[in-house]
Amino acid sequence: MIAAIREAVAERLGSCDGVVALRRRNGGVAPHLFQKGDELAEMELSPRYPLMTVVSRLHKAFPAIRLGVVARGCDERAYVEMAKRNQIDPTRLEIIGFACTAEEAQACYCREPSPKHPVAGTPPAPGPPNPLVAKYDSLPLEERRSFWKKQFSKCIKCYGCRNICPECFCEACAMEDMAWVEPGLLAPPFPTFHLIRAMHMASRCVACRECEHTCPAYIPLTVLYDLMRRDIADLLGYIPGADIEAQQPLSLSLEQAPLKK
Amino acid sequence: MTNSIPELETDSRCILIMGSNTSEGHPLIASRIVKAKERGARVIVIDPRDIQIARLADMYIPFRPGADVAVLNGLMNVIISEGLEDKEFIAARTEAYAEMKAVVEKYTPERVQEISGVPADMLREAARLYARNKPAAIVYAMGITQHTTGVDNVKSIANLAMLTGNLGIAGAGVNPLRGQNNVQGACDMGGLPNVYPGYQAVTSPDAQKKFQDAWGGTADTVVGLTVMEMVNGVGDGTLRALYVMGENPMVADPDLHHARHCLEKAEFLVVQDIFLTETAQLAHVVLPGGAFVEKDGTFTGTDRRVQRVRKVVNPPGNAMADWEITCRLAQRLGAGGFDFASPKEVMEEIARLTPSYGGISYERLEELGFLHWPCPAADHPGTPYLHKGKFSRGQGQFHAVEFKEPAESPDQDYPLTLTTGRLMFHFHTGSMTRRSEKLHQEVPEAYVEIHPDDAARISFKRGQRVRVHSRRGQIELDVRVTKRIKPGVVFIPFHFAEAAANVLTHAAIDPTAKIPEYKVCAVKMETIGVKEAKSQGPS
Amino acid sequence: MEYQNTLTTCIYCGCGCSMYVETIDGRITGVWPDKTNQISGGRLCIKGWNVTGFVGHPDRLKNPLLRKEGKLVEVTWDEALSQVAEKLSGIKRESGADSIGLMTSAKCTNEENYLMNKFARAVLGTNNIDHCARL
Amino acid sequence: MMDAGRHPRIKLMTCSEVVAVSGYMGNYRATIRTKPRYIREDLCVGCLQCIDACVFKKPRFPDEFNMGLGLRKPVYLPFPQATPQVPLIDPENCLQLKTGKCKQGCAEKCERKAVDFEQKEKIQEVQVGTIIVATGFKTVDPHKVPYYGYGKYPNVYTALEAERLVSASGPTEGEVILRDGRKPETVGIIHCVGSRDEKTNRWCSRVCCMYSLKLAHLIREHSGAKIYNFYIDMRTPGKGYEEFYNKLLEEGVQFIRGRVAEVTDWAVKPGEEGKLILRVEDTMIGQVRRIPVDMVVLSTGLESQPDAAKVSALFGLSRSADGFFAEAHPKLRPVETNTDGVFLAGCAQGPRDVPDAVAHAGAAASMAIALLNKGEVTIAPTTAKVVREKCVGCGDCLPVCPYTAISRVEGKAEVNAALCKGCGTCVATCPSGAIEGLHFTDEQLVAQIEGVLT
Amino acid sequence: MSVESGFDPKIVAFMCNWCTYAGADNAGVARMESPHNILAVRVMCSGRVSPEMVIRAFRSGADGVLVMGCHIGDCHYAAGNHRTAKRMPLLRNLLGYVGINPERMELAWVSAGEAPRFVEVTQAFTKKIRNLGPLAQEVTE
Repeated sequence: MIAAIREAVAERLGSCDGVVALRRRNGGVAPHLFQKGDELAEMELSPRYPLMTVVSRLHKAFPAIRLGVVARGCDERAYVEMAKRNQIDPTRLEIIGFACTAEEAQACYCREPSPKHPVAGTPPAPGPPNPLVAKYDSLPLEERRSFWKKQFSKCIKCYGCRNICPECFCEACAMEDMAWVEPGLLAPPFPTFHLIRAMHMASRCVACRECEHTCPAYIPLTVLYDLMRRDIADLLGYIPGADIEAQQPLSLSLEQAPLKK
Repeated sequence: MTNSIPELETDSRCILIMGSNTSEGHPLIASRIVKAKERGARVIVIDPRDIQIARLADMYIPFRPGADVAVLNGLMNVIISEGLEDKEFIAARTEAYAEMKAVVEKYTPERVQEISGVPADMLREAARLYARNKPAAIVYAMGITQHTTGVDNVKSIANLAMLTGNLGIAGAGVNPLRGQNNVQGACDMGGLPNVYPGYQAVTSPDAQKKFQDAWGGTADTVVGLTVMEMVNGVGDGTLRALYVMGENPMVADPDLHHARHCLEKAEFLVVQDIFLTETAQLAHVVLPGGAFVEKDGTFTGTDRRVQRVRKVVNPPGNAMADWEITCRLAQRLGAGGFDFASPKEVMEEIARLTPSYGGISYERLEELGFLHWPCPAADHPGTPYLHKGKFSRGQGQFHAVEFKEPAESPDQDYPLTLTTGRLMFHFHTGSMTRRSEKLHQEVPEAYVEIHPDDAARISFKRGQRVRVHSRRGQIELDVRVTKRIKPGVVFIPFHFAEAAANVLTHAAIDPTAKIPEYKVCAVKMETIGVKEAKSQGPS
Repeated sequence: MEYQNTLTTCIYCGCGCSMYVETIDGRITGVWPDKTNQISGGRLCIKGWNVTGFVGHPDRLKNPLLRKEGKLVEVTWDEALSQVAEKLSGIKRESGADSIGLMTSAKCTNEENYLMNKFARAVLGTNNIDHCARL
Repeated sequence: MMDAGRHPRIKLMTCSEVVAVSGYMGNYRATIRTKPRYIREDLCVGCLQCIDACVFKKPRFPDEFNMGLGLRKPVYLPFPQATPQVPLIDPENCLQLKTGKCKQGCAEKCERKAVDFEQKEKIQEVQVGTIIVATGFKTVDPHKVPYYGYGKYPNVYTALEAERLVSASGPTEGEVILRDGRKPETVGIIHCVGSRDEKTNRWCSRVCCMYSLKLAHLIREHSGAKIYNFYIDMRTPGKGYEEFYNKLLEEGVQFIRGRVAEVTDWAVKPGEEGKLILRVEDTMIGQVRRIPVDMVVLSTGLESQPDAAKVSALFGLSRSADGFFAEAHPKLRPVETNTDGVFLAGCAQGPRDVPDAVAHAGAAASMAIALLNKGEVTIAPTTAKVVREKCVGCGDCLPVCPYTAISRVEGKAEVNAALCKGCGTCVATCPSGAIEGLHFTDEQLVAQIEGVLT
Repeated sequence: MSVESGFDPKIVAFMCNWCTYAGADNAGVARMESPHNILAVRVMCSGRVSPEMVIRAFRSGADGVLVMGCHIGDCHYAAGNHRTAKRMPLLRNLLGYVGINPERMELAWVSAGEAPRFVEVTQAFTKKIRNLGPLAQEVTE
């Protein structure tokens, strides 16, 4: 599969000033901007990094360049939401999509383990929904509270979940706003600190699971975000990352985007 | 650390954490412990403060600061009296067990309870938990070492590990968590008055000869001065010059009034740093060094893990990487052997002269990412954990250690015990973290943690500040009232020069290690006027 | 247009987490955790994520300083180094190497600590070298 | 109308409509489309020779002003007092404009060469400080009340048609002559047609009673006919109105209190042949009566203009439940709207008669002028403000503002304080707190929350 | 915990200035009895109430939170309450997911003229919170 992608990238280097992908370097793997003449053999497909954040930073730094990006399903969904919010210029980006493997889809509980038009890889069957979601959703209230309080009490306030999230591109973050969260407390105040992000994820989260993978306290964050994604789909019929034209409903009036129940 | 960090997650069946606020001091090691807990490992936390790591512990044992040896001896007392010790390991690989056993037998749980405040049955349960779940790792940090009885504490920990055969196997060991990114490396590289690189003693003529030949000249075989002695030295004139690189004694040293007094009298003080720290402001010459992203090199982590540091940007203005400054200065003094083109070449010289770093090179690091020393040869894979099969000194030595009171205990005048320590959001004297906007905004200024009972005793009201006095000085601070600390104990982080905890601490030091007793001193507190009522939130 | 990620090790605590420092045209723009590192494994603490926070701070020392009439004044490297060299060699001549003390740093690299130790012992000839490991 | 035409500081733009408006209070830019008149206003002196010289010797096309009762030529003057006194050419019916083949008699006759068939539609932009929307009303379409037989029976007229008949400058020079040429002996005037009625409009149109009385008086005077007025409540609220009503009572106009059920031509009783029969319950005597008349006049009510939706979108106006434009406050600010700088005058805001409309328009004009004279405007202090460094330009706030006060400037959001009403919805929408709600900042509200809870 | 136990709930009520706040005023003027537990925080429009504010109210010790504003279509600013109508259900569910009883938060439209409805809504909500018992300690410690 990687050979096909390297070829696609090489070809895209004709029309693009550079292609954002992963590169093996200094004994590890990191995002990189491949440009003409770079050694494509060094390109890798994993471990994953939110490449769309790199695209966004490059688009802002160089208003004229045209980029390609090697993207999985979740990267493309992240791109859709970021383009909608003017963080990436769709006219200056070409997506070189590839499908995840079946195991990756299972591991990520991913519903759409492939971009819309993958250049390589056959889209596997979608992964099962995260079993934890059903489990914690069915817990009685007290158990749910004690579970989440125990989980959040492990939080060391590293802001990793926000830093790694492609959708968290704000200049100033409400989680650092003294009005909402008293600074410098460990663990950060329950429930303010974590619910701010959960609410923002309602109309933005594309389920790439990076937040959960980067949490040093191993808190099952995406259980909350999956529930929020379910709610916004049920209440407002909106699926983040699905359609670049669809405006996120929370900003619109009831006429423009009615409540479904 | 005798063992490596990943083993905590993969192999340890019990982790005893004593004197380490792991979540704040070593967050990603705490992360491994969180994972280990999920795998079923048992966690015991012994600390005067109910720190965050304690919240996921199976057993949390608060105790009186300074009573570490008593608690450790108490644990060993229970293990021996219930026959849980590893008799085979003791027989085969240790010596002087009898003397230690004789001392330990005096520390019955009841006596330990009286000394340290740890309930007897809790002590018994903890001892059984540690002994019965092998391999068991002991993790500790400055909470153990920064005492006048620091060396005794560490010896007791070693005793406990050897008693239960928890050495030389994966997931076990005696694991000091070194506080700084390269404190292990600095020690390895001979940054100590008593050893050459690789812990080759200065007092050994062979070592002296080795370096004499290698360098064309070296010092005599008399152990040099420690930090504390150097500071006192410039104070009383025995030392005429002091060259400080990347250190800030004006905030880090104990008894800061004394330190300021001495440093101000230094005849010639050179400070090489990246900021004009409190110490640099007193210097005669200040040399602008480079930050870690402005130079190549290696750091050695707490588990003897050597990893590369790579240059990302150029130093600002005319600042220069520290290794270049030292080389230029040496050449200026006419010394040979300092014309290195890059740190890579320096490492090659280190590998030649330091047995434990023998097999370490930039090429290998580029490929493997890291290497654990000792790594004697170029094909050696490195040593994740030490003392496999045999102790480097031959037989593991037990030490008979008696409990000694800390240098200064609370009394009527100064009824509270002050302990100092680290915060998650800051690092050491704060010269870097307080200049990082995202860290500064979390904890912009110093505070003191006090128990509600102590707060009530001085009729403290929300929004008020307090003044903390010790026999050495006083500072004013914000207050955080929390149940997560033992009544009678107060905690102050030492990152804040304007309210330096070390103004209060005393300079009494451990006789052997000469490490000051930051963790225990006696203070008193009084409330002062209300600072503009900050919304403290529902603390 | 230059985009780079350089793998380095954290400057703060002893864990030894490693991360990629991202630069665009030589400007530091972010930090990515190194997912292959055994300790951090794609995770960092708040200090790790903000490890480059202080690098561009205006307080950074940019030139050597020399105390003249009680005030620290910016000077050239040449003047500063020669001042230090003369002073140290003079003190060594008059009162012997042991009247000089050196403090190396747990925040500098192994190579720098080695050179400092070599400078103390080989160039000056004193064992008065320590660092804050014991503080 | 004449005075407005001649006033030096009033620029009258006839045959024109506003197609777009942008900007905000004090800085509006309106785009105006002027349709071609085919006669140059700057040259024509209003001698109207061209009308006579038109190839159509006799008027053949229905005259809109006279509600189609009279006829006109393709080149015509809309109505006698038209301002400016300049005729216009109807492109649908003028041979030259329709087919391009005509002797162009009008053009030759005009010595000043004012006729110009090449005139095109003109679009221009005008900078204005304030806007007064005075788009008026529309009378209810009588077809909405089918049981009154308008359109089915020729002798059923709307009040406006009756108005033209009694007018001296009307098609019949004031003679009340029916469509079939007869002069009516009995006339029935029905009030509240399409008003105070669930099926059409619920509101009272306020003016119909009085103009019905006026028509009753004039028709009686011009034709001597016997007049019946069918009303629910006689509403004579103005100065001298009640006295006029009493005068009519004395003149013998028959007033029957009851809502006419239907108008038919089914003659049942003798003497009803050839007449229109109004069945009505006379609530005064509690009986249903059949009143045969020669002519029926329907006093149709007032409703909002058909294009009110388009116009409200154009000027950012909201509309009240009855479809008229919504005033800022029914009692205290009847001429202002929620969009500062835009005012309402006359029936665009709701039904009212001429004196009230004049007073209302005067109020609107004075408010507008007051605003213009001040030069600067004091705005509510509780507006929102964007902290530019914090804004990342995601645009979540843009669609939130009902006053389109937020726009994107160089990639970041910016609030136009003149338009912002301080509702704070954008402040709550912004995920990064980049928009501060002055006087209702997060810090202030949190302080209140903490205050009430301690 | 029923009434006897002396638990007197604290309920933060965000009230929109044009409708609910005026309605509450009218209730007072008309001498109607509404519970003292209602702690009013006036905002210009219910759209000003962000989810963060509701969460912060719980964090600061509220046992219940009411978000009140004009009926849909009555909003003085045309569509401010539309956004409230969408945000609050999402937040309510989220509170439930982390174990805070969603009943502790409610969205209620009360116009200026509905003083009786204001009293009815506040009394019903206070009674419900009284039965649910205090939330304060569970959230902070």
